[in-house]
Amino acid sequence: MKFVFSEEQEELRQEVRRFLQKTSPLTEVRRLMETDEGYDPAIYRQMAQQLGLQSLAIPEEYGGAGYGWLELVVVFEEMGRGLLCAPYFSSIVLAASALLESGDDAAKRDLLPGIAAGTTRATLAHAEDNGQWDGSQIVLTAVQSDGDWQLTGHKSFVVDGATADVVLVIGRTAAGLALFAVSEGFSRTPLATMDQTRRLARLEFAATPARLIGTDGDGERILNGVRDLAAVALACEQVGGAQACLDMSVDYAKMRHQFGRPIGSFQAIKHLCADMLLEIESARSAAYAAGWAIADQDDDLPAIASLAKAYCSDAYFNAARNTIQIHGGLGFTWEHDAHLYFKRAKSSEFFFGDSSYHREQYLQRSGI
Amino acid sequence: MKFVFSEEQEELRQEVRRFLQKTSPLTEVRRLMETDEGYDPAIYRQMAQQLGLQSLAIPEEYGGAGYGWLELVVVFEEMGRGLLCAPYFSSIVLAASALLESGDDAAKRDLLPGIAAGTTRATLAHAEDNGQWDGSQIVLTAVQSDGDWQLTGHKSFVVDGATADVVLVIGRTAAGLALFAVSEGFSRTPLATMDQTRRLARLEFAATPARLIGTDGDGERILNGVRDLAAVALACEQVGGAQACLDMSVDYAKMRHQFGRPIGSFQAIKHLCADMLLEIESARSAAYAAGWAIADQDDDLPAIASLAKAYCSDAYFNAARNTIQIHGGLGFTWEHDAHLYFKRAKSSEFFFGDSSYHREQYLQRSGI
Amino acid sequence: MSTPAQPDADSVRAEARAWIQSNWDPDLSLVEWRRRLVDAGWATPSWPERWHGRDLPKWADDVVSEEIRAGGAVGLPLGTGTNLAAPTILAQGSDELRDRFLAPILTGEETWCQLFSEPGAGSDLAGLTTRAERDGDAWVINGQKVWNTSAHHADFGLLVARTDWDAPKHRGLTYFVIPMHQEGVEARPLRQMNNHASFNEVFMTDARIPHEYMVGQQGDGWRVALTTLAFERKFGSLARPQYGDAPGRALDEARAEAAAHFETYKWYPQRAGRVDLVVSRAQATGKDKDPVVRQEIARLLSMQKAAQWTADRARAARSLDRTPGPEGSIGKLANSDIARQASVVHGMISGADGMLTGADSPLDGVVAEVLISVPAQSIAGGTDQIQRNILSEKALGLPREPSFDKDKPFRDVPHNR
Amino acid sequence: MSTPAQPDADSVRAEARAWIQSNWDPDLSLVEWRRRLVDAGWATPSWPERWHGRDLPKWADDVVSEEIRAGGAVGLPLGTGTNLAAPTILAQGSDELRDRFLAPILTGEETWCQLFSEPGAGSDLAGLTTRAERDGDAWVINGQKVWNTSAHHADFGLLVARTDWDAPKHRGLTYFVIPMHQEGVEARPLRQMNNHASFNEVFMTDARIPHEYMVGQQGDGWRVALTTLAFERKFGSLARPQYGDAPGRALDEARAEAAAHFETYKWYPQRAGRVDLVVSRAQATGKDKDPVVRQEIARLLSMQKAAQWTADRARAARSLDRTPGPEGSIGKLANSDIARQASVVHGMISGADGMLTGADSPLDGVVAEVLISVPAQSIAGGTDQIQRNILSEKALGLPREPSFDKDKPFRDVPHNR
Repeated sequence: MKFVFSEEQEELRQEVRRFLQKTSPLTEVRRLMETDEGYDPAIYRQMAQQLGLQSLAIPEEYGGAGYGWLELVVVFEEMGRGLLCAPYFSSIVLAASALLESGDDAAKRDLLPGIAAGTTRATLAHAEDNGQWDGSQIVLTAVQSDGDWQLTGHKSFVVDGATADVVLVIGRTAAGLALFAVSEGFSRTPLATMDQTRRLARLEFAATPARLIGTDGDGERILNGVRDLAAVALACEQVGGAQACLDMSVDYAKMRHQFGRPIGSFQAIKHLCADMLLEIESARSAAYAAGWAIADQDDDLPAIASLAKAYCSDAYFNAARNTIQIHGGLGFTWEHDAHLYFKRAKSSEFFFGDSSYHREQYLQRSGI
Repeated sequence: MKFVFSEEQEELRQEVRRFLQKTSPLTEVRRLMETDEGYDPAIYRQMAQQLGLQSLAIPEEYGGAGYGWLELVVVFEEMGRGLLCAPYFSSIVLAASALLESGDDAAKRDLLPGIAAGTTRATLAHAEDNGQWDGSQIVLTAVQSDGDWQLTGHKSFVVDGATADVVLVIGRTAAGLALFAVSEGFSRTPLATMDQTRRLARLEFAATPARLIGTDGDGERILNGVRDLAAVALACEQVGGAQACLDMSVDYAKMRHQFGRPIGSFQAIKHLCADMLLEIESARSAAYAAGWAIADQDDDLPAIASLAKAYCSDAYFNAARNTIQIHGGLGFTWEHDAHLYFKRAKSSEFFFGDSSYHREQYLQRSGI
Repeated sequence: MSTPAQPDADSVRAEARAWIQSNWDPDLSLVEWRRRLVDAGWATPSWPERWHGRDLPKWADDVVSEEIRAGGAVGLPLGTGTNLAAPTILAQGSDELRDRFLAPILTGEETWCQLFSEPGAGSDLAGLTTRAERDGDAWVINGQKVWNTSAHHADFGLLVARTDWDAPKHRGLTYFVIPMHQEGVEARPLRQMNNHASFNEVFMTDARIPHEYMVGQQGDGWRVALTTLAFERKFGSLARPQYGDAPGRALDEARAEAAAHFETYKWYPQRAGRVDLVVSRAQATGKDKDPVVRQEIARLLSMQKAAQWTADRARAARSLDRTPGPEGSIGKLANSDIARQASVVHGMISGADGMLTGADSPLDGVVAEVLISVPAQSIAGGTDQIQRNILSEKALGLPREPSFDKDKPFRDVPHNR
Repeated sequence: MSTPAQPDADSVRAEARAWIQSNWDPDLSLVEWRRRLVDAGWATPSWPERWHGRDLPKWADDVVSEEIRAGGAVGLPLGTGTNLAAPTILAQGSDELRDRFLAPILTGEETWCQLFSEPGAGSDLAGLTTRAERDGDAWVINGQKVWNTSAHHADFGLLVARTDWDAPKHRGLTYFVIPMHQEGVEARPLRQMNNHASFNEVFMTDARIPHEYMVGQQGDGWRVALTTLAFERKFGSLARPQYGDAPGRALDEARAEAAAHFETYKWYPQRAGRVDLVVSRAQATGKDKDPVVRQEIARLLSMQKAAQWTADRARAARSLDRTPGPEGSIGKLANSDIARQASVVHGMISGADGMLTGADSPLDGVVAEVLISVPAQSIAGGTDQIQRNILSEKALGLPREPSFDKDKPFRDVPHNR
C-alpha cells in the first residue's frame, strides 16, 4: 500500500539504525571527518557482509538482492540521520543506477556484482567547474581512435571521486553525450569541502583511455535518469538529517532550564519546534512520494523528484539552523553535533541543484 | 538635518492627526465607504481652509504655500493612519505633480491654484485595462486636427476618476507619450474596489477634446517623475497604516485575557509584535529616506522610491494580517476595524506596482 | 449480558440493501422517509436498539450509508444536530433526553446549534463566563455566545455555561440543552470582513432551561464539551451529498436542505486559498512566464502536494489500524500556510486587478474573495498559535506552559468580563 | 561643594592639542607613553582628578580622543580592561580597588577578561551557579564560565558568582575581581563550528580571591553586573584605530596590540553576512541576470539600507539630545535578519561552489565562512528570542511573562546544575 512500509522494510530500518549507532556513532563520524580517506573501508565491507545494503536494489542477475527503491528510501533516511561517511550514495545511486540505465549488459555483469558486494567503490562524474548538474554545458570530450575511446578535460564536484575504484564519466562525443568508465590514467584532486562527511574531488583527464558504457549519444538520457534518483536519495537523507536535528532540539529543550523552566515550555521554542515538525513531516511526505514514484515507475517521477529535493533541502536547512539557535552558544561550538548537520544540510542544498533550480524544474516537468 | 523633522513639521503632524481624529474618525470613514462619492467634500474643503494641506507643496506662485515634500511625508503618514477618504493623493501627488513636471506654465496657472485651494479635484489617468503602471503599453491615442487634440481609448484604475473635476491623461501620439487635460466629453464607470476607502474608475474616451499639457512627446518623462512621487506618498501612507495596526494589536494584547493572562504576555504574541515593530520601523526609515531624497533632489530618488514602495507594502500587509490574527475571530468581523486596514494594505500593495516589480526596479535603478 | 455473534459486513450490506429497495420512496416527504429509516434502525445502525439503532458495530454506519447512497435514497440530515447533538446526547445524556431529542434530530424535524465560544473565551474556551443560575426547576441563563452557525433558525442549542464561580475554571461548567425559541434568546447574524455572515452572536438574557435539560452532571460540563469537540473534529470534513437530479419530493427537499446547509460554507474554498485556480490564472494572465511568480507557484503547489501526501500517509496508517504519527495532526497548520501562500500567489498573478472585487474583478470576484477570506483560515477552529501549542505538546512532548489559572477559583482569575 | 565653571570644548581641545604636541613621542615604549598620558589626566579626562582624570564633562573624552588621533598619537588600550573593568571599578569599586587597578588598565600593563556567562546560564545570566564561599580573608571559587574572550592571557577577570543560595536568584550574587594567574583557574579555548576559537571556557577549582577584591557589597553582584553590561552595550562597536604606517616604537607596539586584539574578531564581518560582497559576486558569476536571485538581492540590500537609515535616525535624534524611539533598539534583531538573508543570497550565487571551503572555494573561503558563521549572529550578545522579549516589553510595553523563579530561594529553582 502506498505510504506504508512493509514489516520487512520497517525491520530493515531498525537494523540499519542499530548498525549505524554501533559502528558509526557521531564520535566515529568525527574521527573519519579528519582522515584522508573520509570513511572506514571496514565498515563499508560490514555493511555489505552483515546487512547486504549495497546489494539491496541491484537485480539478482547482477549479484544483487533484487529489492526495490523503497528499501533505499529507508536506508538513505537512516544514513542521513546518522551522517554516515561512506561511498554508498556514489556507488549505489550514482554508479549502479547509471549502469542499470545504460542497458549495457556486459558492463553490468562486469561492475555491478562488485558494487553489490561492497568491494567495488564507484561514482559518477558529470559536473564540471561551472557547477552545472545537467549535461547541457559538459565540455569534457571523448574521441574514438582505432575503436578506443579517450577522454580529455576535467570533472569537478565528483562525490568520492578521490577514492572510487571506478569512475563513470559523462563526456561529449560527436553523437552528443555518452557514458564511459575509467579506473586509472587520470589525476584526482580532493576538494576542501564544507561538509567533511561527504568528500568531493576534481578529476583531470588527458587522453585517458576509457570504456564506452551503453550507446554513444545516450549519455543525456542516462544522466537524466540518474539525476532523478540522486535527487530522491538526497531528499531521503535530508529528511533523516532533519529529523535528527528536531529530535536533538526537542531533547535539549526539555532538559535545558532557564528562568526556572525548561526552555521547551516557552512558546518561542515550542512554536519553532512545531514549525520544524510541520516542515519535516511535509518533507518526509514528499520524499516518500518520490520513493513510491520510483518504485511504481510513475511518469511523474521527474516532477516529484524535483519537488522533493527542493522541499527536503529547505526543511533540512531550516531544521539545522533552528537547532543551532535553540542550543544557543553551545550549538555554535565545534564540540556540539549541530554543526555537522548544518554543514551537511547546507552542502546537500547545493548538491545536484539548489531549491530554486528544482522548483523551476518541478513546474517545467509538470508541464507548467 | 536628515531624518529629523523640524518642530514646525512635528506640529503639522499633530495638527493633521487631531483634525482627522475629529473630522474623520473610522466611524466616519465607514460611513463614507458606503456613499457613492466615497468622500466628504466638506471635509476636503476644511482640509484646505483650516489646515492648508492641499497647498503645502505647491509653489507660492501657483497659489501654494511653497513647503516641500517633507511636509507631505508627514501628511501622508497621518492620512494612512487615519484611512482618510479624500481625493488628496490624486489631486496633490498625481495631478499637481504632473502639472509641475510638465513645465507648462499656462496650465499650472490655470489649474494649480484651484488644486491648492481644494476647489479643484484632479487626477492622473495612465494605466489601462492591462494594469501596467509604466507608460510602455499605453494604447489610448491622441490625435491632432486643426490644432485641437482628441483622445480615443480607455483608462482604468484611475484613482478618484469618477469624481475628479480635471483628469490628466497620458496618451500616445506620433511623438511618443504626452500629457493632456480633460474635464468632460468622456464616460466614467466606477470600479468595485476591495478597498472601499479609495475609489477607482474606468474612463472611456471617444474623440474627446483635450488640452495638451507641456510638450508633445514629453509624457513618459512626466509619468516617470510622478510615479516616483506616487510611490513615496504611498509608502508613507503604508507606514502610517502599519503603525495604526501595530498600535491596535498592542492595545488589544494588553487588554485581552486568555488563560488568566493578558495575551500580550505570551511569547507567541509578544514576538509577533516585536517582528512587526522591526519591520515597520525599517519601513519607516525607507519611507523617510525616500522623502528626504525628494526634498534633497537626490539622484537616487528612483531607486529609493522603489525600495520604499516594496518595503512599505510588505510591512503594511504583514502588519494588517498579523493584526487580524492577534484579534482572532473578532479581527475577521466587519465591525472590527482591522479589515479596513487589511484591504487598504492589500490594495496599495498592487497600486503603482507590486513589491516584486519594485524590487526589480530598485536594482535596475541602482545600476545593478 | 451475552455477546451476540458478530455480524459480517456482507450480510449487513445485503440486509440494508434489501430494506432500502423495498422501502425507499422518493415521493414521501423527507421527514416521512426519515421516520421510516429511523424506525427501522437503518439511520444509525451502530446505535443501541433502544434508541433507533440495531446494535451493530461502528463500521456498519459506513456500510449502510454506502447502500443508502447506492440506492439513490437520502440519509441523515446535515448539520449540528446530526454531527454534534445526537452523538453527545447519546453518549452523555439521560434516558429522558435521549427519548426526547434523538428521533427529531435524525428525522430533521428539529435543528440545532452549538453555543460554546464567547467573545471573551475563544482560544481559552474554558474561561467562558455565561452564567447559569438555578431557579427552582429551571436554570436562568445570562451571557453571550459567538460563532454560532445556524443559531438564527435552530430549535435547540448545545450550551456550556458556568454554574460555579468558586471552582477552578474547568470544574465550574455545566452542559445544557437550551430551547432557542424563547424570549430570552436572541441570535444576530455576524457580518465578516468578506461580507458573508456565516455565524451568529447569541445573546441570552434571563433565558430559561428546564433542569432536566442538563447533559451530564452539574460541574461536569467541560468533560461533556470535550465529547462534543471530539465529534466536531471527526465531522470536520464537509463532503456534500450528491442527489443527482432524479425526481421525487424527498429528493427535492433533500436538495433544498443541502443547498441551505452549504450556503453557509460557500466561501470556505476561498478561505482555503483556491489553489486549484492558480495555474490556469497564471496561464491566462501570462504570469506563468515570470520566473519570480513561477517560484512562488512551485512553492505553493509543493506545499499542497506535500499536505495531500501527508493526509494519505495518515489515512494509510489508519486503514491498517495503526495510529498515525505526527503526520496525523499537522494538517490544520499546513492548511494555514497553504492558504497564505495561495493568497500571495493570487495577488502576484492578479496585479492591478487585485484591487477590484465583484464583477469588475478576476473570475467574478472569486480571487478577491480569496484575498479577503484567507485570514480566517489561520483562526477558525483553533488559531495557528494554539495549533503550535498542541503540536509541540502532543506530538513532540514539550512541556506545557506553567499555568496560573487552572487551580484557582475562577472568580479570582483575570478574565475578560 | 562649589560647582566649578564649566570649561568649553574649544579650550579643552586647545589644551589637549598643546599637551599632545609637546608630549607625544613615538619612540617611547607604548607603556611609557601611556603612563605619561595617564599621569597628565588626558587618557580619561572625564574621570575624577584623584583617579587619572581631569574632572571634565563626559564630552571631553571624545574631544580629547579626537585630538590624540589628530596628533598621530596612541590612546587607550583596546579590550575588556578599558571598556568594562575600568568603568565598572571606577563606578562601583572601593577606593583600594581603584588605586590598585585603574592605572595598569589604562596603561595596558594588565589585561582583563569578563567571567559572567556559564554553560548553564546564558539567556538567564542571573541563574548562574558558580559558587563563592568565604574562607577567612578570602573567597573560594568553584564553577565554570564560558564565552570569555582573552581569558587565556588576561591578568584579571570580572567575575560574578553566587554567594547565597537561599536568596532569590538576583539577590544571591556577588561581584569580584579574580586574579587569573593562579592554580585554580584554567582557561581552555573553545573551538567554534567555523573553526575559529575566539572564546574560552574558564574552569575554576578552589580558586581564591582576596576579600578586598569584592566589587560592591556582598549580594549586590547583579546590580554591579548590570553596570558592566551597560558599558558593554555602549562599547559594542568595534572601530579599529588607524595608526597608519608612521615609524616609532609606541606605534609599532600599538599596531601589534590592535592586530592581536582584532584577530579574535576577524570572522565578525562574515558573521554579519558580508553584504558588501553580494553584488560583485553576483556579477562575477552571472547570477545578476537571474530574476529570482535578483529578488533576493533586492530584499537583502533593502534590509541593509533600511537598517542603516534606522541607525541614522537614532543617531540624528541623539545628536539633538532627543531620546530615540524604537528605532534605537531594533538594530540587533535587524542584523540577524540581514545576516540570514545574506547567507541565503551568497548560497544562491555560489551554487555548487557553496559546497567548498578554503582555497578551493569562492574568495578564498570568505563566502564559505559567511555560510558557517551567520548562525552566531542571532545568538551572540542576546538571542533573537531574548531580543524580541526585550523589544516587546521595552518598546511596546507588553507585559512580561509571569515569572516562577524571581522570588524563590535560588536553591529551590530548577536550574541546569
